[in-house]
Amino acid sequence: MLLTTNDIKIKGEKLNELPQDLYIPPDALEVYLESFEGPLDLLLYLIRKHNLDILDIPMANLTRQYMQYVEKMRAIKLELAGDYLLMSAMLIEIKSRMLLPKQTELAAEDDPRAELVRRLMEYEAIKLAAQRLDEMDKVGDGLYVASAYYQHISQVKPPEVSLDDLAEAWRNVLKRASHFQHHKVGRAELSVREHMSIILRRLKDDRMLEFMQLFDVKSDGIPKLVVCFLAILELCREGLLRMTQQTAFSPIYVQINSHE
Amino acid sequence: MSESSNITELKNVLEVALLTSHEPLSLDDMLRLFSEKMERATLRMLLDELKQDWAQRTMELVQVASGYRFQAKAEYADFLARLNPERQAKYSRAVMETLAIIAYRQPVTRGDIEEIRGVAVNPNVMRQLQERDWIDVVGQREVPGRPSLYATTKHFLDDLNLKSLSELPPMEDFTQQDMPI
Amino acid sequence: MSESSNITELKNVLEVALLTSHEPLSLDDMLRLFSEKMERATLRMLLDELKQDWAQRTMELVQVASGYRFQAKAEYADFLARLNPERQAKYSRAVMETLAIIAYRQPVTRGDIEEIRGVAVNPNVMRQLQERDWIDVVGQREVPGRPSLYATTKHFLDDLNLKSLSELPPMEDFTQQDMPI
Repeated sequence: MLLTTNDIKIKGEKLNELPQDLYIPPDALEVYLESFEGPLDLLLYLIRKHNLDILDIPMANLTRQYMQYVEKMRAIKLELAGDYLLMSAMLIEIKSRMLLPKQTELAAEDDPRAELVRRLMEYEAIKLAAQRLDEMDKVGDGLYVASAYYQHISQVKPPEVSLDDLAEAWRNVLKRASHFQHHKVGRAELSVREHMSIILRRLKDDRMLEFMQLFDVKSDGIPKLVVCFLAILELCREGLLRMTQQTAFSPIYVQINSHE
Repeated sequence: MSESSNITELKNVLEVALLTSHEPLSLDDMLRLFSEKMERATLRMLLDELKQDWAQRTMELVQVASGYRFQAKAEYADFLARLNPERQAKYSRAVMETLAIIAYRQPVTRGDIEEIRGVAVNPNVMRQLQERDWIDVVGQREVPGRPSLYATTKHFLDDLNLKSLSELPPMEDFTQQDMPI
Repeated sequence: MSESSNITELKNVLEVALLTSHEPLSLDDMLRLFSEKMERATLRMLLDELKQDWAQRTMELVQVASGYRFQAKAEYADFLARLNPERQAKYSRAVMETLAIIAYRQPVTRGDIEEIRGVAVNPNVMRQLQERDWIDVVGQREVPGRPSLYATTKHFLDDLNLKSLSELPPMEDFTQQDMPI
């Protein structure tokens, strides 16, 4: 992967000396070269520094500049990322393709430089965006958010219970109690039991109601009226309600069965 | 913003610093806020005024061991506690099964629950469910001892996002062994 | 303190919560403050009023990606900077460029980032951004190796004082228009 100095040729000549205009004290140079974020960054720097037209890059010029820097990096034994060498190869390849005899009209997309130009411009846009983000005020760096003190009282939040939890618990009950003999009860039965609770609640408040008052004939549909009736029957069967009727066809009264 | 400015502006700087600081600010910290030299006595005077300015408001400026800080007045503690409630782990199996029995078999007595679960009901279990306002007593069964009949409440339905009990997952009840499921 | 109380008291509760919270509060967070049900529209109205109440004061109530928060008005930043002269170390260019690529081109894989930057991504760079909770993995690209797709988080927007990605400074596609296609 690593090239030796002998491999680097500029205009067909081996590069033996470092270009004079590049002279920077070695320590400073190291810091300086390290400050490049990669081959694209270095290329952009060269393009901007030498005022090259990014849309019509003079490849020979740019390649030469680039190779000089890369060689310099190697000379001071900076750990050189393979990416830099890869880019060298790419630049040379582009340059050589441009030397090929041109066919009639060279369409823009056939320009060997097109992909490089696209990448350079995308990278430059990102580089500028990164600078912009860096300059923005951020929480912890120029932006100060309220964070006054308060005495924390721990308040325990009750556990969440889902329908699945509840169904699971019921299944466990059933599993464990499977030896008990009971009726099979389904969904309809559940609404009967719900109405049993509702009726008991009403009678707790009103003590005694006329039978018909337990039914809301106007707004309840027939299924609900039936369920309500079944609930009353079930409550009577379980001895929870007492029904009284003085004479035939006189009003029936419902009250909670109590021995008081 | 000029710094040789009036008292209000100096107090504003202190207020902002105290409201945005995670830690109490010492007098030395606060003196650093101002590029011009400030006497400690002046700073104390400003802090005193700031304290007065907030006396009728939501926060109070207090002095603690390491300095000054704004803190929420005690009367707001209950509200703030609701923001970050510590989640209680989970209901015990006993609580969940008791709840399931009451939901699916209501109205039931403690005796019913004990018969179904085969173990005594811990009063604490019933209390947890009553404190949650998920169950309540809807009557008494007229048998010796007149045991309370428990049912689920409307609040229970609300919390489980149900319109009525009939929306509970349909579930076979105690099946007889000889009965096909 | 009664809770069915007047607007001032409701605003006070909000003010205290917002001044003491380290993180922005969402509307849902704030609704939890009140035990009584509150409409979101009412809450928004209260927040609007609170914002107005503070308009002439030291802090401003702002909305960022994950909710609302009070922050010091910009004019106080210079004073506050003196409190903590040791600023948080700046991120390296590698970190900031990686962040910019993720912010503007998300969701992206490490491979995408390497292609745009032209160099390998140092794992340490990704870790720094993840530890700051500015980026996270939002999925995998369905290609061989199923590389992770990275995106910026709400916390990133919060920290940069933004409500949404659309508020990021526009990318400068400076030479794009002149580019021969």
